[in-house]
Amino acid sequence: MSRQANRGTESKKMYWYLPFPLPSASLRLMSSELFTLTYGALVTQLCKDYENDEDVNKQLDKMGYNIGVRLIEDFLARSNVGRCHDFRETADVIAKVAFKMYLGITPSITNWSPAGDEFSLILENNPLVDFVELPDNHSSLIYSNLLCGVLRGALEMVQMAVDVKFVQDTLKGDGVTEIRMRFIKRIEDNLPAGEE
Amino acid sequence: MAVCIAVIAKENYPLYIRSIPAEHELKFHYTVHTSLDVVDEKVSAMGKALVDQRELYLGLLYPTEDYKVYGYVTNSKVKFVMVVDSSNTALRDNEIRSMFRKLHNSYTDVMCNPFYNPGDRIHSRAFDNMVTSMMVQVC
Amino acid sequence: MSVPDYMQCAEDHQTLLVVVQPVGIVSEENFFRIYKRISSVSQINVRDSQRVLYIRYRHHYPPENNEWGDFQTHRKVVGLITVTDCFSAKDWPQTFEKFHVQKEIYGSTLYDSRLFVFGLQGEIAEQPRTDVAFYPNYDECESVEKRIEDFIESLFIVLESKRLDRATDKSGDKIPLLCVPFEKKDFVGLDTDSRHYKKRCQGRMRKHVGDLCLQAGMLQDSLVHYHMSVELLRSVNDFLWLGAALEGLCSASVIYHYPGGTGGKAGVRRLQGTSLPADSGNRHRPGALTTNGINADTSTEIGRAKNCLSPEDIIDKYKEAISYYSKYKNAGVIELEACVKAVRVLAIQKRSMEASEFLQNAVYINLRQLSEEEKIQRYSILSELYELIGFHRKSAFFKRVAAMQCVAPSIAEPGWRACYKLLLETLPGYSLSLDPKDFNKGTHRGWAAVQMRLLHELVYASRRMGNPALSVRHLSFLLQTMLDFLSDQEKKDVTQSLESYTSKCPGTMELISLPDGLNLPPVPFTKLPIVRRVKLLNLPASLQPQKMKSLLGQSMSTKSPFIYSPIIAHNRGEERSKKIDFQWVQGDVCEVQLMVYNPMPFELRVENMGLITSGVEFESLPAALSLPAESGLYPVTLVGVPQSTGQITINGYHTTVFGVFSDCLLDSLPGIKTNGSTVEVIPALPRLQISTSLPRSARTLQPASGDEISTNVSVQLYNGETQQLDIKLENIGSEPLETLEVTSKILATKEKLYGDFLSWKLEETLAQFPLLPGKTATFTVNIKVKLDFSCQENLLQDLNDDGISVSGLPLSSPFRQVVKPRVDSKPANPPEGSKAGDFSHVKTLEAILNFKYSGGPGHVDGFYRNLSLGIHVEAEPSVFFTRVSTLPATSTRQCHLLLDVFNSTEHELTISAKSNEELILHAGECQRMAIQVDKFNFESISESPAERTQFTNHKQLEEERQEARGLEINSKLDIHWNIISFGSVEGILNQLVLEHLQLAPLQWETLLQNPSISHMLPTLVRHFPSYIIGYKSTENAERFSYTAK
Amino acid sequence: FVALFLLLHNEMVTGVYKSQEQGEVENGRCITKLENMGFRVGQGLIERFTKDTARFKDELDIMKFIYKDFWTTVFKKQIDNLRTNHQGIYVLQGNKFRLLTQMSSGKQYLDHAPKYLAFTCGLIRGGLSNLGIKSIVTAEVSAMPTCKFQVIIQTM
Amino acid sequence: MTVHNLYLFDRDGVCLHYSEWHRKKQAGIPKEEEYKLMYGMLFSIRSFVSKMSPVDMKDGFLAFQTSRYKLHYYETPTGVKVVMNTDLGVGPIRDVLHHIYSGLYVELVVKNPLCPLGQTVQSELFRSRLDAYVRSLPFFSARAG
Repeated sequence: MSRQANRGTESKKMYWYLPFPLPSASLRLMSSELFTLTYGALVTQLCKDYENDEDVNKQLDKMGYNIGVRLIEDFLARSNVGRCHDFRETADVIAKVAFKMYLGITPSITNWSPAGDEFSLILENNPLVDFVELPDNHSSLIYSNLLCGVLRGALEMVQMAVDVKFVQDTLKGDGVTEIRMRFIKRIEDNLPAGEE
Repeated sequence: MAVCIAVIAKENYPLYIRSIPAEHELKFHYTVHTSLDVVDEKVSAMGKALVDQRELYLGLLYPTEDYKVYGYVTNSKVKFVMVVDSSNTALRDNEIRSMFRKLHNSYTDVMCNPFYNPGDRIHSRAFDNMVTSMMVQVC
Repeated sequence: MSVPDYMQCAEDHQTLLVVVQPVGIVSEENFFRIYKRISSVSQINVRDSQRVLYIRYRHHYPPENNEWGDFQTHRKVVGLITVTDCFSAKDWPQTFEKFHVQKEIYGSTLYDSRLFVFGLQGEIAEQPRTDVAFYPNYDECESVEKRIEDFIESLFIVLESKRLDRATDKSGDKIPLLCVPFEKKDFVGLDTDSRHYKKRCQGRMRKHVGDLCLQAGMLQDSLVHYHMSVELLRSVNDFLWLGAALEGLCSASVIYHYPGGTGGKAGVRRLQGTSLPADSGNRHRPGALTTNGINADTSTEIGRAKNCLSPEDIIDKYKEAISYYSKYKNAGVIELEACVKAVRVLAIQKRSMEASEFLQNAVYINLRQLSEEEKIQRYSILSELYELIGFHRKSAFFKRVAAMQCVAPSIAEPGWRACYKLLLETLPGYSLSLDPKDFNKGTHRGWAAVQMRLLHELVYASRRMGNPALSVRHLSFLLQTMLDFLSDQEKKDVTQSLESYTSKCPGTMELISLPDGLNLPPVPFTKLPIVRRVKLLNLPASLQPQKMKSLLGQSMSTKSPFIYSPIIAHNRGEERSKKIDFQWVQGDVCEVQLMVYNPMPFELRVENMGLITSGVEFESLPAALSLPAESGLYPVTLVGVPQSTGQITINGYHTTVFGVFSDCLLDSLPGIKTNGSTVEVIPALPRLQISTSLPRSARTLQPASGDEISTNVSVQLYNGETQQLDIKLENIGSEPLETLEVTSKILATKEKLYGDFLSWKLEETLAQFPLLPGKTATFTVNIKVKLDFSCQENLLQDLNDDGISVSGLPLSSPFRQVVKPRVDSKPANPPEGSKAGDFSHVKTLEAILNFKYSGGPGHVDGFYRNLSLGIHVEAEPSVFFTRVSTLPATSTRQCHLLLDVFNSTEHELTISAKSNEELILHAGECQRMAIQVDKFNFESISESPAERTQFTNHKQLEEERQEARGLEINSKLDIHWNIISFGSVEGILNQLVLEHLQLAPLQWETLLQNPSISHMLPTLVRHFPSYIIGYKSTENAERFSYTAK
Repeated sequence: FVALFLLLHNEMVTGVYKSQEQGEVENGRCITKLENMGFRVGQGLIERFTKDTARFKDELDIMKFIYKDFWTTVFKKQIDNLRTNHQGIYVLQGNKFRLLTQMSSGKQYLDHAPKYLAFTCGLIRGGLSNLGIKSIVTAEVSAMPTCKFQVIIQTM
Repeated sequence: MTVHNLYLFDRDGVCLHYSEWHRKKQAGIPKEEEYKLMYGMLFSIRSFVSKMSPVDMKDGFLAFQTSRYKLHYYETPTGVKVVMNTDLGVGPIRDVLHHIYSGLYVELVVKNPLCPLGQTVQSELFRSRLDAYVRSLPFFSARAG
């Protein structure tokens, strides 16, 4: 690549400088669009790479997971949130802090299962799907499936095995977008093998 | 109020064209097609012209006996053409302008739909609805 | 005033109108010859003055237009030149009469006239006349131009006089009111004394004088007069004439600014006609303006040009003038022409927007009912003007309207040719090229709706023109390029009509060139069907040529340069050019597989689809196929036979669809995938076909290595039996089969194999070589199975279990069990169990015979072919040794070996041991035979150090021992048998039996240290209980055999 | 968003490369894939960003916009400088390029840099092309996290 | 005052990073062993502490000290553990350890796609920054101790 650039830069003599620009307004909004569009590009690319939607969903979830396991660190580093005591607390943190921090939205937490091990996140508007219109031939695509992966990955890192899935999606014509989360078990950490 | 709304690609072919009544569509194809001459002329003139005339809205392209044809060109050289019944005198220039803005916004969303390939015909419910709203809402 | 002159332009205002007409019968050719010469004199300098006179010639001019002469003097016919043939004096009078009649037509306005007489000689011709000129014929009339100049001179004199007396008459005496025709009636009974009326008269007169000045080449004066008249007429709201005055002003100014003329070609023509250089204008009006605008220093000109309008004003004044004209519907033509003139000016000023407004206006001026021809003319002129200002689409639009006009239903005989021609001219306007190549790059980016419409019209027009070839071409083009935009219904319709056309005139791949130079390139149907992938196929394995020492260029690396931009597409090209690493063989059928699909909503029939190749001479064998509606990808195999050798390249394929022939070249196919399209064709090789005496086997065997087997045969044999396999070798190729090598490969099997399984003698076969095409040779292979049928303990056990120690009776045979299974069968072997047991006796062996052969030119180049025959053998044992025991012999060095032998075949067989005589066994019979043997010591065999070192691994070592012992015993006993009915079946004692023998007290220590007895323990227990009881490791033979009793 | 985008981008890169491992292992293709994604995103973004701006006068005008507003909004910090030879070659230089800062400063991982720049190159190219400028965009890294993007305008 | 050394462990006890400054005495066993030992110890202390804790506790233990050195311990909910040994003079340095985690580990390792998680950190950038940071600490000094 350097080879590439050299061709142009080094050979050209006369340069000319522009004044520094002033950072433009509404940065945040725009960069959210960058994210949204990038995600869109990713999804469509996957749709090209895999013929059926299920595989795409899987892939999205997998990528989400990989992001989640790293994202959680960033999250902890930036928010001084400590260990959660119970699942309800976790739910709160996810909705009120995490979503706010990363997607700029605060989903509401609803219909807890009596056992308190299951709840729903309701997203009134999902930044991932601004502008998106699902074509008919992708009816079974779970466009935002990445989120599930992220949540799964992130929580796993804090010793919570959870099951995450979309049960409603505005893209599919539902009124809201609903993510259902179920607590499976707590992952006890133990001494690595070969320790005595 | 508009009887025909068209979106024309950089390379001057229609990305979207809708008209009422639909049967006259071909006729409007010709109206819009020929209007591009004026668009080109105006845009190139703008190139020459200095900073002043740099608005995206081109204003009235030309009037025919029973229609007025207005134009708008985005920075990405996509053209919007709107044909309005000339009997409809109620329309102020500003209203036309704002209609074009709406059109542009809506088009931008289409552009941002990851499933849309730039350059293809526009098939978008959202866009359709918006256009319809402009066509029907008679003043 | 009804007939507009669309060609008119501003500068025409300064011209004098002269009509040139034939009287009597004058051949058109002659007339126009002379007309040309006359009209060449379009501009002359008036002597002793700086002024220039411009003449406008017409060979036909509507008199009613002439009536508007007072309104704008350049519309007035001031000169008449008539041309006539006259060969005899007696014709002269009425010829001359005719001339006068002709003069009457324009009489009111004529200044002067001339008559050119051709052919007349004699005294009449002698007497000189000013108004008549005689010429012997059209070739000898040198003086014509001179005559014309004189004529113009005289016109000038008249003009000049008129100008002067009009210009000078004082406002005191009465000035006549000039009118246009339709005004006349309005003015009856007008108060001719009112100041208003006087002013009007003056104004109009001024304007008139202005015209005259302009014609007389006095631009400045004309400007002055026009200005004055404008003021006068404005004051009295005499709008029509005010308009005229303003237009006069414009004309004068235009002439001043644009000496080059505004009429485009017309203007140029005018100048070329003159003897003066094009810039003559400048000489007469120094500091005149170039078309680009005001010349830098006009200081000297200020005085002169003060009344002249600036380029901008010109347009404003035109606008104003036109707005006045438009008040009078009778002045429609004037208005229209004014618009046209203005447009031409604007075109030069490069102010397209305003120009288009004028044109827009012109479009809506409706004159009285125009004739179809006039309409056509009008639309085409509009189209031209739009073209002039760079509005190509608009121009195309009007051209198209004109074209439609040519064939309007109201027209008696529609001008389809004209229509077609005009339509073609609209193509650029709709940015439509008729070359399909321009559509190859991905999806079509064009205004499909209008383009399709145009194509349809072209098709229709060309058909009506009676040129089916054209319609087919256009229709094919429509189908090919607009496919994506056609609705299903349209697709149906288009193809239907296409088929109906092609039934009369099939579509070809020739380029059609039209009279007016336009070429219609052929339209190959690359989308009917769409070809996604082209794959050259290798020959079937048995025919693939092999190189003696294979050295084939491997695929070159396609490392893309590190540029981020989707240039990856390029390497498609590489892909195609890439050479394929297998070869085809001259004279053998080769296959190319296409993945095609049918985009049509109905079944698509493709006739004679074949390959287009280059390089090697290739005989293509076309195929016909029909694809279901909107078929998915669909494999099609095109075949052909290379006739010579070298490189062959698949360039594409040809098809016939809907009666249109298409040559589709891969290079022009977007997004097609290939595995390369160039392959080497090697010289012809013979083809070997083999057939055998044995039945072909259903089951094919899976060889370890990749080589697949063309034929499989199978055979069942008794263990030890030898079977002869006759193989018929036939050369079904066209080259002699010269060399043949045969090799065999036995497929991995756990069975231990004794002796060689397959054996043959190639010599006698080779003796028959070379094997010419069609000839056959035979080749014999001996199949011999000698397998070890151990691990049939079950059998032994059975026998032992039914407690018959000494047998000889059939009922002790397993065969009997097979015949009628025991009722009280033990779970160990249920009725079927025994059957299963039987089955388990069968062992299979598989091998591959490889025929490596070559011949002919291919052989010379070092190629050969490989054909392989799979052999599947099922062997079953013929004899079982069901029981083994020993008896001590008289000498301790010896003992008796007792064997119960069971004949499991359906055949009678004889068995014999070394010394003993033959023993006959009937099918399924079991007998005991006793053999006296010397004891012997195995160690002697197995302990040889050589083997030791050889078999480091203990297990192996053990096996080897076993075998060695086996052989030892075998040779000692030398037991063999054969089935009488068919050839010898050389038997061997199977491992198990041998083990038994080893059990026997032939040598005891061996046994103990021999692990292989472990699995025999049950038998042992039964045979030698005492031994089991007391683990007396140092038993000796006697003691043992004793307890055995 | 920042972190999220960063991670998403990283994951995309690794994702693309993984998918290549089972399949044709051609570096060029992955790069192109990423570049194309960037291209598409660039098209979309520019459409939005230029929605309310006045019509551009000329190429330079556009380049200024790209490197001011576009870059700043995309990467949160203005580019450190833009240079041109007035013959259709522009060089945008970012001394602390967002997608590289956390990777290394210096030569470590240098050979990995390309795949983390492809997307951005596409982004720029997409933006330009949507404004009617055909270009080739390449990136150069001699020592991370500094990165030069070179835009070569294709005059047609 | 002085800093002896620093361990960085992940959830599974992998020693992501180790560096030392003024370490006067080596454990005299292979480093791998040492890491395991250290982790084992922390692990047990941690579990004991939480078991014995009379109140429901949040952050586990923060430090312990011997007569000669002090071990500072910081653990994130994701089980990343930052361990720094200093001399006794050093007070609570939770913020320092936190910064090592958030400012360095997360920024330079977690966000660096080229650093696979759960392995010893290879990033030179991380190492140099970490070293620089520690050296810049007020209580980092060669003379003391």
